[in-house]
Amino acid sequence: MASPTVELKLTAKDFKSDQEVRWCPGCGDYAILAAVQGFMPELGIPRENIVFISGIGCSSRFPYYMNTYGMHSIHGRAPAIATGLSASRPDLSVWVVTGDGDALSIGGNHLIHALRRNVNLKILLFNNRIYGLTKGQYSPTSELGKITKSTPAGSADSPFNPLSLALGAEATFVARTIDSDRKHLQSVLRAAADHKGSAFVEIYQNCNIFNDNAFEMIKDASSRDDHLIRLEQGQPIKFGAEGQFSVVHPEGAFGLRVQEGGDALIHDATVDDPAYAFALSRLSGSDLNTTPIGVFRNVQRPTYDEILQKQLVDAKAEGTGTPDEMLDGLLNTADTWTIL
Amino acid sequence: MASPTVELKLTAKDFKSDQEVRWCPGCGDYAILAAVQGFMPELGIPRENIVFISGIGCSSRFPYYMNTYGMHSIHGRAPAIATGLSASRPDLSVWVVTGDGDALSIGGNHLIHALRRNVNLKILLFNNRIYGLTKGQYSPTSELGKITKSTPAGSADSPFNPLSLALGAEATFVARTIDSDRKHLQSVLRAAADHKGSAFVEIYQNCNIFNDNAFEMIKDASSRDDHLIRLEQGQPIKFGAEGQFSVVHPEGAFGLRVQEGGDALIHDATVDDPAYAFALSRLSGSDLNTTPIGVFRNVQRPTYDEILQKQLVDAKAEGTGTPDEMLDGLLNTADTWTIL
Amino acid sequence: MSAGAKRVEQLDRVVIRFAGDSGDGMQLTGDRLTSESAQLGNDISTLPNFPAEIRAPAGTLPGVSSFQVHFADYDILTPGDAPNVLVAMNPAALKANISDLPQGADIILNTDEFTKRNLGKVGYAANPLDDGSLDAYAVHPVALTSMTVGALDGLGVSKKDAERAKNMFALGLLSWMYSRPFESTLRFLERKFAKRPDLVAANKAAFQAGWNFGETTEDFSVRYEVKPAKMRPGTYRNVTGNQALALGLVAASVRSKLPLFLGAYPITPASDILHELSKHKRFGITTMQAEDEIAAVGAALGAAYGGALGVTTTSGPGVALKGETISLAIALELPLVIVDVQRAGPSTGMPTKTEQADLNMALYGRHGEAPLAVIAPKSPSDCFHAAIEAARIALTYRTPVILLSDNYVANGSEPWLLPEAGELPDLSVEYARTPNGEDGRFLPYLRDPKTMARPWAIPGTPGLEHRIGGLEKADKTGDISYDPANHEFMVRTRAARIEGIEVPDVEVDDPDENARVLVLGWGSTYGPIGAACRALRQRGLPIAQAHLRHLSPLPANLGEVLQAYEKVVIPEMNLGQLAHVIRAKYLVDAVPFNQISGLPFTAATLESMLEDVVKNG
Amino acid sequence: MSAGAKRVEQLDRVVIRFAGDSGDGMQLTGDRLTSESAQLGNDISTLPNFPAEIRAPAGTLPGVSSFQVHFADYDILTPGDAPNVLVAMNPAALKANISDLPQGADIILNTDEFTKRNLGKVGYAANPLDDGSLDAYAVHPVALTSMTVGALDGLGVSKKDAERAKNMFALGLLSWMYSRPFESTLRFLERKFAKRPDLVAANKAAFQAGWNFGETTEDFSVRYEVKPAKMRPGTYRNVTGNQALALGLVAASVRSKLPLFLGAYPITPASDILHELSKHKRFGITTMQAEDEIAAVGAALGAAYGGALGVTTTSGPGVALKGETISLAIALELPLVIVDVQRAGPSTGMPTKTEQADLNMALYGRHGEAPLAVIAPKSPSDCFHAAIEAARIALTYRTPVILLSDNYVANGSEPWLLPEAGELPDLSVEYARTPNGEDGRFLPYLRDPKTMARPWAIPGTPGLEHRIGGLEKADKTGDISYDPANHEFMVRTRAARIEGIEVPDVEVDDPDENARVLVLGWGSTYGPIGAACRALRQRGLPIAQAHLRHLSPLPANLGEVLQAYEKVVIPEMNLGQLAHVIRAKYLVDAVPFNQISGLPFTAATLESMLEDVVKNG
Ligand SMILES: Cc1ncc(C[n+]2csc(CCOP(=O)(O)OP(=O)(O)O)c2C)c(N)n1
Ligand SMILES: Cc1ncc(C[n+]2csc(CCOP(=O)(O)OP(=O)(O)O)c2C)c(N)n1
Ligand code: SF4
Ligand code: SF4
Ligand SMILES: [Mg+2]
Ligand SMILES: [Mg+2]
Repeated sequence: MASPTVELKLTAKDFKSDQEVRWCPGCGDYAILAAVQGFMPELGIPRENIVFISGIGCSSRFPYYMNTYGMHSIHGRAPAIATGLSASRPDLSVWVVTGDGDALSIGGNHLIHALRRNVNLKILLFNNRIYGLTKGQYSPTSELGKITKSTPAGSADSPFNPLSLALGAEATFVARTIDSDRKHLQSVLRAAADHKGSAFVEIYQNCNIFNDNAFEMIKDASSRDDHLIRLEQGQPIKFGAEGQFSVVHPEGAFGLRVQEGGDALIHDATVDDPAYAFALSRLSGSDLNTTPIGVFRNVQRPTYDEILQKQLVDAKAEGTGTPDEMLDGLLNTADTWTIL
Repeated sequence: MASPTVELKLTAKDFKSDQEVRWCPGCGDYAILAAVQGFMPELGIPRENIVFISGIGCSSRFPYYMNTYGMHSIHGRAPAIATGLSASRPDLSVWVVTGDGDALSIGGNHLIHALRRNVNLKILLFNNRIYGLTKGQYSPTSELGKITKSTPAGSADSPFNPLSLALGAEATFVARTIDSDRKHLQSVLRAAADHKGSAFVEIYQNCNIFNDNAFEMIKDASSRDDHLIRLEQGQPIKFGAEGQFSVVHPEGAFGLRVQEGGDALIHDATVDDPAYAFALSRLSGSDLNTTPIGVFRNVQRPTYDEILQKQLVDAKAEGTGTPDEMLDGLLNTADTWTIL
Repeated sequence: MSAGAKRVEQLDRVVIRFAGDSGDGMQLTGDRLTSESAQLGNDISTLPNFPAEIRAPAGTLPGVSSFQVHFADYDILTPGDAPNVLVAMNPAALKANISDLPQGADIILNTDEFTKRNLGKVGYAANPLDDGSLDAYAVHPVALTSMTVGALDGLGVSKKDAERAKNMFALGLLSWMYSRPFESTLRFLERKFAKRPDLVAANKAAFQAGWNFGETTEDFSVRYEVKPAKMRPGTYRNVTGNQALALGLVAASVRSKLPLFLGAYPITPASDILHELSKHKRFGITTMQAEDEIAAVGAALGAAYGGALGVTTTSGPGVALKGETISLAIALELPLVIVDVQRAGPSTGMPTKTEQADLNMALYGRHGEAPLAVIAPKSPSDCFHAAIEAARIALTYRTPVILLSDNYVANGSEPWLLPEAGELPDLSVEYARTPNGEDGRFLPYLRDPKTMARPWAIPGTPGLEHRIGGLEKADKTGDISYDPANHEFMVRTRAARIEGIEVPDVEVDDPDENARVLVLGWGSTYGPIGAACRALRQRGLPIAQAHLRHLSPLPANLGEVLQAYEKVVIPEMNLGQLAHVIRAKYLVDAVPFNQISGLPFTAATLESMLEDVVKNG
Repeated sequence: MSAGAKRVEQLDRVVIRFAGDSGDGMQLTGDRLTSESAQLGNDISTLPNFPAEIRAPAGTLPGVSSFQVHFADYDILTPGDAPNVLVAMNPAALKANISDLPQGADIILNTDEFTKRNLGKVGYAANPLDDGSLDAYAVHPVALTSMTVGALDGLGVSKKDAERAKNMFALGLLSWMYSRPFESTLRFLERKFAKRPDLVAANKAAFQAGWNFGETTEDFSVRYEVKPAKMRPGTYRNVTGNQALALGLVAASVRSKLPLFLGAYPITPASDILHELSKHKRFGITTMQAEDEIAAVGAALGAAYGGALGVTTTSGPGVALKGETISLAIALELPLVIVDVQRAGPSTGMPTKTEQADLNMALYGRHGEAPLAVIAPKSPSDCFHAAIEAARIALTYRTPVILLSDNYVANGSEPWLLPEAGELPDLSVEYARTPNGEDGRFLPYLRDPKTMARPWAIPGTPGLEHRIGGLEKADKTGDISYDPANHEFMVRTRAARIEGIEVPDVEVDDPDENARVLVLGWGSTYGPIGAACRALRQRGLPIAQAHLRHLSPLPANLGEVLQAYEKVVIPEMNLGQLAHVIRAKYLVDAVPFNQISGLPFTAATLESMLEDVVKNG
């Protein structure tokens, strides 16, 4: 990722493009956009070195609203396109914006491969648990039995847990946040931006038209404290209005449990073994009953981009002469013969 | 899956087709074929109710050699095709045969969605950690830095751990076995066949032409005992020539460790929380140093097929009259008017 | 409500367009007027126009949604070129639609929305109500919102709900103006708000207020009547193309006695077929929302392999993705119906706009020689019959069939003379049951001598176990074969079996048999072409019309038909794709006439183009 | 080794085919004979024939691998129709190849392998060496294996290694027979087995034994010479089409000063381009083996967006998958090279066989109106230049270009007069650096008036931040637009900008300018068509040949060229795809001549077809 330029003095406004924002009034995407625009100046990267690439979906309109470089590509393919860009342009800060359908349905393969490769991409998945743009079909994160236009008798397939999937795909950075919590959202963006390699960020996003209040339990002031778990590096994992609930690791168990009181586990996103983050990811499913947000996993592994770059640099060091001379040399490497 | 017909007296020979088997001499696929053919009679299902569907790859030639119904489809798409077949024909026993490239590279999306849906498929992934059919490029399970035709400077991407990926994708049955260990292979097939829903079986398979001896450490009699861990339901997880190594679950840890002596963990594939199986899956990576084989996870969840079938049955119960009458009824459901 | 005492004029046809914000309920309002007109016995044709995919902020141009309905006392072919009446619920709706109006058209404006702020949103410097810019039209300013709210006073509904009912006020007014029977609308409101009696009352009251307003106010001095059309006797309903297509698939399933399996991935404008079919599981229909288009067609093919009527529905980008699997289906010679509801491309293009530019892809968009059958419906109700025909070809000939609908027919609607299920074609097929080769061997590629179809031997059939795949197959046995002569034979056989599909001759409509110019079309251009031809003939200009349902194979008599005319013109909503095929195949100097704006042809455009050809050759 | 004292005859050309088991090293043997012949200065052309993809068991028909080399003292165009000499390492090799041999051809058989068991494996009831079935040929039974083992006695290599060297014995014998210079082979063996001196010695000894055997034995009474061909002066190497194509891409990168980014997914017969390019990272080339074809083209497009020369290489099934992304590239108007090494389809088809049946898909295989440029190389070495031309068009006009190679040129080889890097076209391009609109605005879709290309403004350029995408774009600004007139304009503009690409006129080869028949081809049929034309002309039958490199757009003079002949014949390895285009565009009654067997045309086939046309019209 491009190194910060110290004298830059950008503000959120600098990241607003001249395009009229066209989501439904009340859509959670607005809050995310504002949070991202607000966070961008912190990056300390000139606008021209930032690229947003998206697929198709309501969320994927995002790049049009950012005054950076941007591509609104095709459904599901943003991670693949961004991989080509990032691998060939390590000087850029490349962000992928995608939806639950875009990333996990049609784009599932590119997503898991980008994570496995640890391409230096910041992937923001706007999870509204529904297809917004196509007007309300269920998505791979919709709860089992969900009744939608395409499933009037209820959907027949269990959802993915996006974080478990990412961890199963060897992701090095995995986090979750919420559209409406700007401060938290920005803190997660900060951690993602600081991470070298793929950063996978699930953002719970309200689609007030087709799946309103899907995340109300963890947003509404009256219930949120009892269901939302804020992960803080090095801190015990506690929640509840009075901090009365603890996430504990029962002896002999592989998973986690929530209980009143007791010794809360100390959160450490940097442990190498993904089994911990995986266990954390299982704390919540479609029911949201005990939903951690924050950075689940944050470890280092060589990035695809940097290995490829190193190979290029090493190989280039071998080349001698002008490019044309090198080319002549290459053409002549085989057995040749000369006719006079 | 079709219910066993009691009087069937089939033998392995009945499952051999008339096609000449055309793998390279010495290829691990032969042993797997023999093991599968040997196991089939046990299923107690008439041949005509068994279907093998594959993609493309050396391994994917498999269906041609089975005297059952079979389709050698296109690269990566077997799980999708098999899903359509299984969902519409719950009376059949549908097996998918695929390779590490077929299943995890081009076919990754269909694989994870079949597992998430828990479609009633038995998926046999022949993992030789290489592209055999296209003559030796690296695959998504090849070790990082692997030098192949397409990566003369070494591959730049970390491999998938197929079992971790499957678990991240909500698989209900996950197992691993080895081409050369017929007895074990058949025991895993048996468990897979007994499982209602998607059964994901990784089979380590030697490609003696392009990746010979990839699994030698856990096959060779001189080293195998110290590296291969046989999982047995309800048994302590121990290995080593004298059973001297134990897989233990250190207190407070989420992952597993191998040590000499000590209290070995008791294996239980039926625990609902996938965190255990996930931890097990992390015991080995590309290095094979401590490689469990056997059934990692085996839990029940409604299958896609059965939910869809139930919806069909429920809906059909509502229909009255002959199909033509029902159709007339349907056409007339909207506001109609009559011209005389 | 009384009939009132105003002057009543007779009209033979009217085109009305409702336009407003996405949230204003224009689609529903238009639907109701359509339904009332249908009840009355008019012939009707409609055209909804959805805003681009995302709900834009209220009051902006991108947020405008409209619905046009054309009703007449004779049979009509299109939703009409230019509205006689525009109902504009806000300035954006006026601005977005004004250019389509002929001089003298009626414009009913909701004055409550013509605020400075709203005018500013769409760039009106001055209020068009005041600045004379609408002088060429008959403008009726109506305080729709406040009158509705006023009318509902005392009914105990919230202000928001009251305001929402303004579309019913507009409908009441229009129903009065055009003397529509309104009982079905009142019944509809009862059904729709069954759980909210307060809303039933409110909406009924709004409707009535609108009606009464028409009757009372001076502004509307004339009332119109459009008499019933002479239509073939029978029971009718109004149907959109997507509905009809879905129903046609249900019918194909019933008439073939095969379970229908739909594998689909949502995409505009095809998703509604998935939605519709999902509701009809009682017919044994399974619908699967797959993870992507490739999985969707793969699953449909897997189901077809298992003996189902396999179908996949999508739009252009989806077909582009399915090509490799369709090619497999061609190699496997299994029945499969692929529905492409075309939209404007390339790439994501304009998803809510119409186009016919996927014909090339349907015909040629696969690697290798990969022929299949292609057909296209010509109108909303024809989608029903086209779907059955697609299934017939797929099942009889064991081939993938691409059905090329488009956004225009898919979302447009028209009255549909309901067929009797029992009189629909019998599509029943026989699975193979017994070995067909010598010494009890089963030969999966031994063909039926007439249809050239191979046996459909589904898993579960004892004794017919066999293997098929995408590698080249030996004739008869289906074993893998690399034999050059066999490949040549199989490639030519696959081509011949598509060429050999029996399709009806194309019919020529040339009433006076004196035309020298033939206009040839396919798919959804049928309506506007037909309307243009009628208009020309009425003016004494002879013209012949032929319309293709079958694009692959082409009808056997087509060459002869083309030769019979001095000039052949081919209007298409693309850059000349059918014209290219016709020229190549028949070496006829067919002249393409292309419009590729995302909008259907208007009859007027075609009329003037054709007039020119007829007159000037 | 001495030259010996046998009779020496002069030949102008010879076709030799080595055939054996996959493990017998036939490709290498053929390569060596090719290299020796190249050293000698013959013109050469080769054709390898790999077994179908999986290694079949030893000694079976599907396991046979062969390599044909044609060398001559004049310039030749094809690897030859029928071998003058067949070296058959086992009964399977004999059986698989015998039908291609003309009467009187030499057959050298490895008698050691003609055991009852091996004969049985391929269904020989009797030994063809004994049963008279080979009477029409000059059969030379040689105990290749045992003589090799014998010759290596005492060299200390294992029996297995000794047996393996039998291909060098065969090469020695053939080198003797055709008086080839063998120094390069000995050097080659030293290089190849550098780490195993014992094998160097063994293989050299085997080669020498073969040579000596020819010199000594009575069976070979004549020795042949084929003099050097008159070739243009310069330095030559032998090159396959895939190698040349990869090198052409390297050259395009060097000459455009752009980093090359290849996104590829392995597939026969295109994988070797990926392999070759992976070796040349020192040129700043990045190769990515993507997870699938869609990702491969997506990554290449992403890299192109970032300013690289983006390339993706695949075969037909891969192109079918890439269609949607190519359509995006068309909408984005970014440079992209898509290489399709065609193989026999449909579906998986015959992956190791050749075909030209992807032309339709290249031209039309996308949804919407999605035009792009298409070009095809005509011979192995021409792949180099075609790759540069593809890059030129892509970069100059900012468009995807499909380069249609095929298995025949990709794996065939011929001598290649090496170009000087400095004399290759200069492909340098300018990225946009500054705003191009009023008040400092950047207009990403403002076009260059000459090329109609839009600016290539890559991320990292300050002040040019902009957004692009797959939705329809407003002219100039590139903003999302649903405006009908804009769409019509943009669709027509995209078509016009491809039509407007400047491509060289097609040249006609009609030496005596008296031909009435024109044979028109494209791509890899150049060799056989050219050879057939030469043969006809030698027999006094005039014929004109034109060969298309550019399929989209077609050369501007093509219509005129076609009109100049009474008859136009179009031979293709498909069912008439180019013929269809030509007929549609020029209304010329071009006659297709199609072979679709997975094999290239032989010159003889074309000669007799063309003779018939020339004589009988
Ligand atoms: C190839 C292709 N298939 C389908 C579509 C239709 N489509 C557009 S967005 C979308 C899903 C949107 O859901 P999601 O990714 O969750 O985004 P959201 O709209 O909810 O933000 C679909 C199916 C398309 N544009 N392209
Ligand atoms: C669409 C498509 N892309 C690529 C190929 C080429 N291809 C065939 S098999 C294969 C990979 C084989 O590897 P794997 O799945 O591991 O199977 P194996 O041969 O090792 O058993 C590839 C890339 C193809 N046939 N189709
Ligand atoms: S449909 Fe839902 S996700 Fe899309 S813009 Fe509207 S509220 Fe947002
Ligand atoms: S290439 Fe490898 S995997 Fe393929 S058949 Fe040969 S040994 Fe088996
Ligand atoms: Mg969504
Ligand atoms: Mg493999």
